[in-house]
Amino acid sequence: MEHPLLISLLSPMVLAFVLGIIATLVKSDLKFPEELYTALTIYLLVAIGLKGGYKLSLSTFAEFWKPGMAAVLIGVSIPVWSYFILRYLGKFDVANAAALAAHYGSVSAVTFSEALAFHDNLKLTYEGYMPSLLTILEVPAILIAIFIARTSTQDKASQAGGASTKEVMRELLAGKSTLLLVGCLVIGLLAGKRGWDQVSPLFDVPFRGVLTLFLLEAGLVTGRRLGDLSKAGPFLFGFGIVMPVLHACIGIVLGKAAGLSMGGATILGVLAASASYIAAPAAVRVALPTASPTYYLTASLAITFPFNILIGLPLYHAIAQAIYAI
Amino acid sequence: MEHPLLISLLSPMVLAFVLGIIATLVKSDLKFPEELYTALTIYLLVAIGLKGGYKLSLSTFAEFWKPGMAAVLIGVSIPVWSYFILRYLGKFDVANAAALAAHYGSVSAVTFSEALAFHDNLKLTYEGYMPSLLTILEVPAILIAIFIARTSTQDKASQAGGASTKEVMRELLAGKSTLLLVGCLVIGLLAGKRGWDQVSPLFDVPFRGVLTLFLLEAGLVTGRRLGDLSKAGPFLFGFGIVMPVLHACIGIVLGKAAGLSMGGATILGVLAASASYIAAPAAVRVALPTASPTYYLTASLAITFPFNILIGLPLYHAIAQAIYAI
Amino acid sequence: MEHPLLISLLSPMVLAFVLGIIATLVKSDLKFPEELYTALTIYLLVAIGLKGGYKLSLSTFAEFWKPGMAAVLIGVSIPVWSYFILRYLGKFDVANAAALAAHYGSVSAVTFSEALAFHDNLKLTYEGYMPSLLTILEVPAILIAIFIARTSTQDKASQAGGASTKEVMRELLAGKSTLLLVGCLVIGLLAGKRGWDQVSPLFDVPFRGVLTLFLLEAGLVTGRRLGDLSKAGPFLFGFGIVMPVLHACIGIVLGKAAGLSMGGATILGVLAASASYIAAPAAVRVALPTASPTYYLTASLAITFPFNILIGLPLYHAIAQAIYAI
Amino acid sequence: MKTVLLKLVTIIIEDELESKLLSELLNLGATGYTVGTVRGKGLYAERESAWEGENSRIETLVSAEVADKIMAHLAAEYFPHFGAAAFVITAEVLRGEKYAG
Amino acid sequence: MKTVLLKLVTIIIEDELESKLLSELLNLGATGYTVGTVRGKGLYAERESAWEGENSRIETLVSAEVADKIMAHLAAEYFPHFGAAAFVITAEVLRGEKYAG
Amino acid sequence: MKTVLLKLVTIIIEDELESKLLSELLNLGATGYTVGTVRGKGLYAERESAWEGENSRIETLVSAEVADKIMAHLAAEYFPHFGAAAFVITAEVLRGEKYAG
Ligand SMILES: Nc1ncnc2c1ncn2[C@@H]1O[C@H](COP(=O)(O)O)[C@@H](O)[C@H]1O
Ligand SMILES: Nc1ncnc2c1ncn2[C@@H]1O[C@H](COP(=O)(O)O)[C@@H](O)[C@H]1O
Ligand SMILES: Nc1ncnc2c1ncn2[C@@H]1O[C@H](COP(=O)(O)O)[C@@H](O)[C@H]1O
Ligand code: NA
Ligand code: NA
Ligand code: NA
Repeated sequence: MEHPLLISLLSPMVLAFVLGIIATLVKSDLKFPEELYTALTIYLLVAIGLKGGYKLSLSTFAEFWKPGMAAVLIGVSIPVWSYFILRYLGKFDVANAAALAAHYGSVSAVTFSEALAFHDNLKLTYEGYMPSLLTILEVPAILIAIFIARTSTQDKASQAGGASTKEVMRELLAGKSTLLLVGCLVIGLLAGKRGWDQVSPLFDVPFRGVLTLFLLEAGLVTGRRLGDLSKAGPFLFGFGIVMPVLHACIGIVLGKAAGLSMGGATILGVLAASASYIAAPAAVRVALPTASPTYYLTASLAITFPFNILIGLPLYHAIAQAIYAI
Repeated sequence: MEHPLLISLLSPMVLAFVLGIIATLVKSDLKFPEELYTALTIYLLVAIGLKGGYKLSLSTFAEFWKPGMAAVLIGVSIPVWSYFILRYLGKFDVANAAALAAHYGSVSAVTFSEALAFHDNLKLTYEGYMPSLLTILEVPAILIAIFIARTSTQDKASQAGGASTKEVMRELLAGKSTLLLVGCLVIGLLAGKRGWDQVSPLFDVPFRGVLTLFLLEAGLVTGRRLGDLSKAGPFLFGFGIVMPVLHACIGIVLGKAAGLSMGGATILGVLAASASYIAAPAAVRVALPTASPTYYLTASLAITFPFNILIGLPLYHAIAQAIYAI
Repeated sequence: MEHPLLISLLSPMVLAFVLGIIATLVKSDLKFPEELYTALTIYLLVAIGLKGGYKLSLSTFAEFWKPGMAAVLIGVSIPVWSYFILRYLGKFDVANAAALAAHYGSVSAVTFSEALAFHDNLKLTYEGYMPSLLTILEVPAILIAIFIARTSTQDKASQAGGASTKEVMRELLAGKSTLLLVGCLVIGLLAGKRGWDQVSPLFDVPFRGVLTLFLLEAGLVTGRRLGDLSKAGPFLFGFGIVMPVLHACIGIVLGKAAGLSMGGATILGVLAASASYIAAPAAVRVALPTASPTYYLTASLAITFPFNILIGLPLYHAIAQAIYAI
Repeated sequence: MKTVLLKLVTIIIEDELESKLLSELLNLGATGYTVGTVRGKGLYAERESAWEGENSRIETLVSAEVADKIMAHLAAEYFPHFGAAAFVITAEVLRGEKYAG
Repeated sequence: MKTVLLKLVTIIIEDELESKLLSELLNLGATGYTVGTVRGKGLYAERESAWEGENSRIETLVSAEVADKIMAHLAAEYFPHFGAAAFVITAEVLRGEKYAG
Repeated sequence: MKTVLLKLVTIIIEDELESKLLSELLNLGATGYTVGTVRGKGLYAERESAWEGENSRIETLVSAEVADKIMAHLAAEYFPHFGAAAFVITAEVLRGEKYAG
């Protein structure tokens, strides 16, 4: 059998991501129209939600509640320690530390999908309800990070202009990605097998192909962000690689404790390791307007995302093997 | 077996429509780019046309002519009585009465597709050439309604600015939805089985999934229109529910008389019951500029469309069962 | 068996192209959003590249090198003689002659795809690595034509404003269509069968359907260009039909000499006969700004493209049969 | 570098009427135009999505005389019946003598 | 054909803030607006792709008085915290008395 | 709320040239820009669909001096060879001192 790293690096999705980066390096005129990007995002979220809901309809509460609790625990704690590390070790101001904490506490649906593809390629199984864990992990971290920012400063200036906590809450729960993920999860749950059979030819069969297109576009944006790496500074660079590995370990250990299969625990680890770049940036722009995209977008898109996709997946798989061998 | 109402309400398409409405109610930032909407519309019309043409190529003229005549009869008569009811019972002015009559006389391709899905889910058969009836029903009602408006008023002001009858005619026949439906019907007919086998992986297999996306978008627009319900008034609300039921009954009876199967007659009833929101609004904006979208879009999108999708389909199915039991 | 001409004319792709032309003739409001056009282009190039790479991964260098050399020969020589014919027989100025030579030396991915569909419909086989030949043929002719223009004139005015040769080179190699074709070819090659199985449900199965949509859009643009036919003049009209036939013959003969199957040789002929309308116009606009789109777009889109699609394919097939019968 | 003072006429109108109006503009003396797609809200109706139709935003650089003709044409033919807005701004135009007809 | 001199206020702002600002504009006395999608670069950050968010370009024709109110509102509520640009131009407006409130 | 009088330079140009021109604008002293996608027709050629290429509509708020430099640059480098239009309007700009360089 081939080495997992090779399988991961030679997947069309990862190669498309690399092609996107190359395209920006050679200053190609290749550009995805914004509407295509939006359409791809809608497709991915709907597809993940529907499939997750359908799979959840096949699970029992008894199987699900422990991994669900593990996800909640992860989503609640990552933003807290991330914030304090960034604020006091990284010397970031309140808004930037909170914005970064929100990104690393939340999750990336694309990294998640790559993780599933990676496991399928290795013919490793995992629990069908993993997309529900993705859904559970998306929002809480963002709320907590914003809440920390609001309370941990007397300094009115860094809050001014930002929306009220209630507004932010509504914004987040009604935000595109949460709404589509949760909404389609419920649709998948209610529509059951008959429903799934009707929509799976669009939302399941060609999913990997769409993911390939999306990663091409992700590569284009990442490539443009690479220039900002120097502005991000060495601390953030280290943070964007060390923390994911740490979070992945925590996710795998908690997953094992919650009774997940090795595949399921690895994927929970990947979720913990991944940084959001759809839900979190949108929320942060509104709630923490003084935070700088140069930090949070560069870190999540140009450091952590490629690291997870290129090196993280096989690494976390190896870590999981080690932990499950104990 | 499950109840038809449940099967209808729990289809992913209907649930997506409901999700779209919920999204606007919670003020979500979820929005489909206009280009995506246009792309989905093109897809649906091309797919319906191609499949209809292919199925028609399998039918004989002997089977088809009676249902075809029934469709013509429906398309010609609905706008007439609708106009007079709206004008004299509803006290609408000439332009608004005619605009509404055009919408209710024409048909909705999405409602039609939902009706097919509903029948497939119930494992009920229907004639393959139903899309041809959709095509027959689309244009005449709009022309007749505009013609009534032109002749039934001496009042120049309400016509001024509107295009000439000839222009309107050309506009309608060359209009996007007619052109794609008729054109692709002919393509499907000419290309036959070999052609269909080449395009069905795109235009048939994932059709329900695309319909789900489209209904999500339809829900978003409907949700925004709900606020206009009060402006539309109670008469229009009643009209938008009573007339579809009446038209469905007429369609089913005529369908039975024309020798259609119960499934086919129900679908003809659904066509009669449905109100246009692609072809008719475009034509009316140009031909009857003084008519108000608050009436015609609200009635067709926010009243009749959800009624048909949520309650109408199982209701018309029950009516058809009763009529075919006689 | 049906006649090849009929099979070609009655394919959904060709009929969709005709429908697009009809739509513009009847002044339909049917219009593809620009973003949809761009998305379809990206899809086609990625799909052709991935499949070509996968198929190439199944070939050996021994099979491939002779046809590859034949393609290089074609790509290098067509622009040279085309330029001199246009310049001295056609009396075009330097910029216009070179622009046209670039278009006819390069290739059309859509015509290529139609040629594959045509062969599949006739159940004729061809070598799997044909997309690699498409890739080889795309760029060189454009570079050579621009180089000729640069050197064959002392007249500074007709060069001024145009980019430097180095810039043009970079522009071309990093240009969207080259980058996607070459990049995805490499991805397909590296990802091999496992990769192909993951993406083929999106990039292979529904390919013909997407091609049908693209040809509908191509018909819309061609229809609008038809009005410029008179401005193009009789010489260009003749050029746009005679040269493709000539180039097809050369391609078929060279293909036979290189050991290709009859199907493969015909497709090489089609490549030689086809004129570019994605890569070449973009390059020419920047490198030869004084050349007029009325000539190069009208010739490639409104003359040669329909000729190849409607008459060329069965004609070249017949020519190949004759040549292979010798 | 020489500039000319011209009128920039901006018209916002329902997209169904765009192609008709554009050819009328050329007839009235405009030599070119630039068109973008916009959404909007006015006194008549909101046009926020493709279902409700979109608006086109048309700009044309013309002489003062042609600008007057265009505004008169709009006032007579379009404003009584259709959702529309139109305004005129003075602009210094490069190569403007070409547009002044 | 009668035109009125009004102020054309153009505002470029992050699209997340669009709907909030639009309703505020109506509250401040604007009777309509036209919105397009643009990309841009300023002192604050580049917005070149949907990942980075897009900008909205909002135009509203208003009386001089309302224009002042809008600019004051922007200066107080938006400019200190968000990427934005705003400017005012005088325009001759057809049917402009309708917008002057 | 303080406004400054600046020049709004609007340029319409083939999209292939957009990125080159934008970096030149920054070199000439512009501090930002806003770009939208438009279609158009001029003396040179119609650009109505993606096949034929699209136009970019670039706006930049600059000082009068920079505006002159930009117009001179366009007149020398772009107008002789490419489809393009450009014009200058005076605008009252919020936070404008930032753009005046
Ligand atoms: N005051 C305004 N400022 C800017 N644009 C406007 C204004 N009023 C109307 N519009 C635009 O003109 C279109 C038609 O307006 P109306 O005819 O008033 O419904 C609207 O959809 C807007 O795009
Ligand atoms: N000098 C300028 N000219 C035109 N548009 C500008 C200018 N500066 C900023 N903008 C626009 O305003 C947005 C926000 O600018 P800023 O707040 O400076 O980052 C940018 O994305 C541009 O679209
Ligand atoms: N008179 C005009 N008014 C507004 N835009 C124009 C005008 N003339 C040209 N344009 C724009 O400038 C582009 C290039 O024009 P041209 O170089 O004249 O072909 C056109 O595609 C239009 O978008
Ligand atoms: Na995370
Ligand atoms: Na009807
Ligand atoms: Na060629």
